[in-house]
Amino acid sequence: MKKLLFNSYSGSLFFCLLLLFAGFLFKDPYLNTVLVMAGLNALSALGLSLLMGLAGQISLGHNGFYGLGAYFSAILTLKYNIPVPLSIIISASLSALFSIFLALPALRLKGHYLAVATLAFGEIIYLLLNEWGPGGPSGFGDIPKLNFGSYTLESPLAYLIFIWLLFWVFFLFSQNLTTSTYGRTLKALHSSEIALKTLGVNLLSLKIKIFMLSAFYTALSGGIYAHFVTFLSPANFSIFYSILILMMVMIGGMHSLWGALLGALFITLLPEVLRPFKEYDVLLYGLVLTFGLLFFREGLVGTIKGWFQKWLIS
Amino acid sequence: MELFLQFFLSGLTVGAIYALIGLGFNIIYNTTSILNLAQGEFVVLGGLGMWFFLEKLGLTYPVAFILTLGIAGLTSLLMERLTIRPLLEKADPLLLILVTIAFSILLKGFLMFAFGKDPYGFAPLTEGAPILLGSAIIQKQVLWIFLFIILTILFLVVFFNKTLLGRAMKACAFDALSAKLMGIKTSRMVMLSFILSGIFAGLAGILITPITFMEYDRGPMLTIKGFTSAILGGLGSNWGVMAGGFLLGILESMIAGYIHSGLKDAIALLLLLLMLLFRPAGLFQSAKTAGLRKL
Amino acid sequence: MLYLKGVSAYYGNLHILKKISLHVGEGEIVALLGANGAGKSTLLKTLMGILFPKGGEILFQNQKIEFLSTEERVRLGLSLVPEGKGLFKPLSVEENLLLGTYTWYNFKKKKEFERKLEEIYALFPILKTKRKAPAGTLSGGQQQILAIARAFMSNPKLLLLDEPSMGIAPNLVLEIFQYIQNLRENYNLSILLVEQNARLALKIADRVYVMETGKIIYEGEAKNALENPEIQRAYLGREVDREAPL
Amino acid sequence: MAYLLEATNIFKSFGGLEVLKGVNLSLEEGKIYALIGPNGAGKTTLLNILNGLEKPDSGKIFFHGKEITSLSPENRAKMGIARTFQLLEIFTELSLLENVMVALFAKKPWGMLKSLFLGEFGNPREGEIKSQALTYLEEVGLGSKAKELAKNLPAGEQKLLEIARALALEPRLLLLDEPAAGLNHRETRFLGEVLKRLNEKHGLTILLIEHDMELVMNISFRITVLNFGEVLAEGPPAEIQRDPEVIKAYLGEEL
Amino acid sequence: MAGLRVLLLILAFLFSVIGFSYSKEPIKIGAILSVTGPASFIGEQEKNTLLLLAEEVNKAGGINGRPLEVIIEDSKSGESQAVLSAKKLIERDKVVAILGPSTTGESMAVIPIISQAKIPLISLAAGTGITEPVNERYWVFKTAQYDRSAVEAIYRYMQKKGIQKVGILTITNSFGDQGRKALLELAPKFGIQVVADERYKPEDSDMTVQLLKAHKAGAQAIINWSVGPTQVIVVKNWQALKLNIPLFQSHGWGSKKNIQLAGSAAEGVIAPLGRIVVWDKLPEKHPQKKILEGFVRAYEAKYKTEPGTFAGHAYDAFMMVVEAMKKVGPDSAKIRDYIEHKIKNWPGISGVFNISPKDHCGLDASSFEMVVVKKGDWEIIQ
Ligand SMILES: Nc1ncnc2c1ncn2[C@@H]1O[C@H](COP(=O)(O)OP(=O)(O)OP(=O)(O)O)[C@@H](O)[C@H]1O
Ligand SMILES: Nc1ncnc2c1ncn2[C@@H]1O[C@H](COP(=O)(O)OP(=O)(O)OP(=O)(O)O)[C@@H](O)[C@H]1O
Ligand SMILES: CC(C)C[C@H](N)C(=O)O
Ligand SMILES: [Mg+2]
Ligand SMILES: [Mg+2]
Repeated sequence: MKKLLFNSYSGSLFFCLLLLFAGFLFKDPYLNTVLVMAGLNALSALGLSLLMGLAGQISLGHNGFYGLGAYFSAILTLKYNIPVPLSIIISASLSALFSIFLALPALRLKGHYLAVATLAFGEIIYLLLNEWGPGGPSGFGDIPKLNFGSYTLESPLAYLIFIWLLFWVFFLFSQNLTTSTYGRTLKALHSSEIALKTLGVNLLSLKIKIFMLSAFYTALSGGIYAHFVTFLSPANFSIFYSILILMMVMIGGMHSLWGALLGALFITLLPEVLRPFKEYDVLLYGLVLTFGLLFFREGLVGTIKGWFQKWLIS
Repeated sequence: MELFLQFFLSGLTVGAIYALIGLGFNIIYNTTSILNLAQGEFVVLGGLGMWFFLEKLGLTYPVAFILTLGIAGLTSLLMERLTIRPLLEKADPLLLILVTIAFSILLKGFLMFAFGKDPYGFAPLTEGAPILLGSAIIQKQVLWIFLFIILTILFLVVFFNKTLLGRAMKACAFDALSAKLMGIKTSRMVMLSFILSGIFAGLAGILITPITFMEYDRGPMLTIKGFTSAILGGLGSNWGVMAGGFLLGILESMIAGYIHSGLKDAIALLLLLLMLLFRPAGLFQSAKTAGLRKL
Repeated sequence: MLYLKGVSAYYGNLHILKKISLHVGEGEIVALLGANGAGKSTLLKTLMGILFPKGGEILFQNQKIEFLSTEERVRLGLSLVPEGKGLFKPLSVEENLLLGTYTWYNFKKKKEFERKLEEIYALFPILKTKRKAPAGTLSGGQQQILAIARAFMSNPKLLLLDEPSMGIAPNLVLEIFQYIQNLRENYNLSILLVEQNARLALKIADRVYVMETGKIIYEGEAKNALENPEIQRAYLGREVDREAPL
Repeated sequence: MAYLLEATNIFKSFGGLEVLKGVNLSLEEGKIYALIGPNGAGKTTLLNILNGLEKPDSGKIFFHGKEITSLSPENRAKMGIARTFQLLEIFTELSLLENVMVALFAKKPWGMLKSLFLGEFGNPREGEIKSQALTYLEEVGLGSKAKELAKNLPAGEQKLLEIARALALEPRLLLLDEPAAGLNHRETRFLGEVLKRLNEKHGLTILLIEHDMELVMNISFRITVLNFGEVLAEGPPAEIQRDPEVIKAYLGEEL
Repeated sequence: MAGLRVLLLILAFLFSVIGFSYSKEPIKIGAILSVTGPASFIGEQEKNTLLLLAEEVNKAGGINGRPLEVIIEDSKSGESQAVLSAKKLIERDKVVAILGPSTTGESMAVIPIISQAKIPLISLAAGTGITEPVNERYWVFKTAQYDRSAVEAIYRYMQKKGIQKVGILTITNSFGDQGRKALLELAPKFGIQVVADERYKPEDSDMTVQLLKAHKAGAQAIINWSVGPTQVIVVKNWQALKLNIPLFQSHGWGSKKNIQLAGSAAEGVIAPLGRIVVWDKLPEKHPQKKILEGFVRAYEAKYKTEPGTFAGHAYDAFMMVVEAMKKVGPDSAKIRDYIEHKIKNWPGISGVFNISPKDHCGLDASSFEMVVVKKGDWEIIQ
């Protein structure tokens, strides 16, 4: 049993099932909605975590991918009548192509400069959605719900199941990547790009690919979002979304994929917990985040691991 | 031509605001290599605080001015104590930046409770009609901002490049451990830089509020613009950051004037992206010098 | 001057220094030898308060210093040239040298600073030609020279040098060692020298300690050490020595 | 005469400063060469140019008769030029084993998608790489520390790690920038033996920058002395050792 | 085992989330307001209004004997949060009707949700798209006048004054966007030509360029369409440039704070505004006068500041729902029907409503007065 749980494959499956179980148990559609949002955020954060935790490349432009994924998919289904699942995949791939605009600067930029370059990218997408997106700043609606052939996902519960199973699959993929030599090479990017060059590693391809992968995750999440809420407007896709998922990754723990999961749950559920405090929630939210980051220096993952170790020893 | 002049002056106005905020980043960046993304909130604090002392309490300008700067400096000091000091030596720089974002949310919440949600403004330093240059105009307050920018830059340049203390502060950012090995009390330097930057942000708030007004959640936008100009010019270089701010302002204004006002920011940012491809350390800083830094 | 009594230090759970005791006298040059990973650099870090010991005490001029911060120890007159050099890379050579004087510099002492600077430039002309260049653009050996020069600027009472000869051309190594001797003679400076070039180190040192896996395994007069067959074999490479140019 | 590597008339300046002023260098295959000279003479810069990290202002570089002057470092690595660094460039967050595995990965890449879908289990190369990496670590005597994080090694061993990593490329030419700095006599001798063995066993060509004369004189076939960006002398060790110019500029007199 | 720990943690977390839900006797209606965030200056007034009115209703014995509970959710001026709030109100609190959201964008975002849940929504925002096309907006009403009506009021006035060329400045958010569409669309009907169509972002700090471009293009008047501090900045820039052409603002201009902020610059600015800002200047017999007076007095007594037009939107929405519930009980479908059919000639704060199956707002240009700023106060232009 212990072995089984330790194994990240079954561990993560267990965890996702647990969330599904919570969905069934409480039969509260609102809670399910929140958990769907958490799942979407977790998928986005997972993408960012691969980019940041693994490859050490910062991005403040993921709101752009989230937006592109959502808009492309909505437009494809509305204008071209492409079946929803297909359009989500097409749009995520299409959005991932845009990540070249981030990967190219990332070849030369580091740290704050890369942060601003990516921020600029996300902001440009946001502004273009405002200017050229259907409905302009007002947005547009009547986007079809997610459906597979004749079966349409209607209830939040259905989305809950869908998104968390999907998350699990992508979690496994990511896990595979981090434990492979490809993943190690990405980690090496962190410490010395020069050394990688002299070892014959093609940095261009390495960076483009990881940016594309990361963008794909986030755009995928955006696509599903579009067919979940069925209304889109640019306001959702501003820089604040990037900061939000960045926060999730950090507070969850940047160096573990579990961090994206825990961080997304934490940050998404936090406002719900703070709801009874009404307007004071802004203050509390800031307080929790500040001290969360202070005390969970290694992220929630690190802290939980710490507890767990103590538990084992005692 | 007449249009051009006015576009240019408008660009200067906006650019002056960007430059002022961008410069604020430099102080903390110079001593810690951290970007304090709560900078915008401190600017808001300056603007709203000044309004409070001036309009609400009816204090005289100099008194309100000093009190505001004092409060901004103290709040910044508080921030350093609470959030930066416990982390500075142990944490990932990225975590530090995120902490500043988290603190900015906290500060924003506080500002909301203290000042409410309405925008506020107060009279500029010198009242009266804007100045005419040909047929183009520029507000007097903008001239004041120019003056303060110049003064601040001179101060920063002299302080960081000519005094031992200033260099010691820079040394902390480059290599904190070695700075200690030189006998430099790094924690004190960091504290000092936060107080300075708080005061400076407060000053920015006082100066720009008469032009743009101020409300509690303006912070993030100010931060982003200041940050962008700092990168455009070259983070760490004071002249560069100032030039970056003005350049961004003028660029936006020209694009709005001659190309498309709806797309002005998108086009300006696109130019920024392209610029970064060719000058990865900002327009006014060589990549080599920047490359010697940690971040 | 400096006394260590039973100092132990850890990296996390790794026990690196195991009850080290040693001392450096006034105006004495003490060499510290030992293989890769013996813990020499760790010992210097512990002396400077970069790492805090668990157990044992450190006395500097009869004052307990093991709980003082790095800055405070520097103010007391300890100075370290660390292994990684620790230059302020974007600052110019001259600014680096100026920061070396942080503990004593003020306006009134400007003359003294300039005199000292000239002295250093005379010793290392290369630094003078590069005085305006950012330290990070120097060659590896030039950086090492600068690090040493910066420590000389700080007027310490006890100078800790971690492998000063690393990456420096043979002729210059000789000059540096010469200068270290001069410093001792002219200013009565004490020096603790970690060095891989054992032969050279032993030539200028008064006494020597040898470390192995965190313990002191030999202590004695430098002259005797030169004769000690064990040390000869391990650190001096006797057989090759005869053909070597030095 | 077919040289493995030939650099002709290399010029390089930084800002206004001329660092290399028309340097020529030719290396025969299967020999060990040394490059020495005072600090700041331009040795590291020359190495960077040979390996592609810097572009020369003028001059040409040939490897195996093919011009490689404008080739990227990646491609030069693929052709068989490996190097180590004077100021360490190791992957600090990875273990020693992983450091070397990364080098092996670069040689025979295994794509991202495959890694994504198959992971460690579905990847037959993974085990193979691991055992290979271990042999390279053993070659430099670090086999027992394979699992440790690279950043926790003492400085001397980090140098050896860089060599192991370079070897993983199975290079034809190995460029070493002060590999013995920070090693004591015994360790330096061990390094010398390792290098000699590599040279004899695999016919590896080595270009060595070093200030440790004992090592240089011992193992090199020919020595080039660089001074102020110019070749001051070139020849076998015995000759160089006696050259009065070299003694004056670099070796110095006995203490 | 690690999983188990995590499980406990998550379960505890979930329970704490759920622990806050409750179910009680009172009739519940929901409100989604921009209490914080960039549109909070709107949401603030609306929140105050709802709290005031709910208190009054409950003091007067509630609705047919049952207390009324207004559950106010903060949308943080963002659409995702508005959507979540709507879901919460519907799925957790089971409200019978929803008031709000405060802005056009947020309103558009929640429409699919309330439509699916079949809960009436009375939006407090202006965008025409909120209730049109009306056959797709079965459940949606709104109490803020259409942008279109505001535009009509302005254009009609311009027609009278002989202004034929206008330059428009709009903010790039939902409000500005809908206003821009209405301005462009209606211009030809009134024989007006839009000679400049300029935009700016909510966070911009200088609009001189846009104003000047409009002027150079030959505009005889400027129309600015925005809310928030930018409308004051435009006013200041307009004054500084001394363009000598009139400046018109949207119906979002109706807050005294704007005049205070703009100071002397506001003199002469014209806008179509709801009557709440000029209630004291209305003739006694005006049908809205009594309601306006009562509300303004009560609001001022409680909050010590004047209510602006936004407060009025909330007042009307609340009153409609309360009246409906009093008549037909707390039943969502019946409330909707009541509002659609029975709100006729219904005097409110924003105007006299005439809601019909063809028109889910029920206000037209006549609900506005053209108001000019004179000596720091509003004045009706006759
Ligand atoms: N940060 C660290 N964390 C864990 N272990 C460390 C750390 N730094 C050094 N060590 C270990 O401590 C031991 C002593 O290292 P130290 O650097 O003091 O050796 P040294 O004698 O200076 O060697 P060298 O001659 O290579 O400089 C080594 O075994 C090393 O692996
Ligand atoms: N990026 C750079 N910018 C400016 N000058 C540089 C740069 N890199 C090297 N130099 C200068 O070029 C000269 C040669 O440097 P190089 O590193 O090649 O020396 P080296 O021969 O390797 O010396 P050492 O033995 O000290 O390592 C030095 O004077 C150095 O200051
Ligand atoms: C005038 C107000 C009712 C406008 C509102 N802010 C909206 O977005 O529609
Ligand atoms: Mg050492
Ligand atoms: Mg070198």
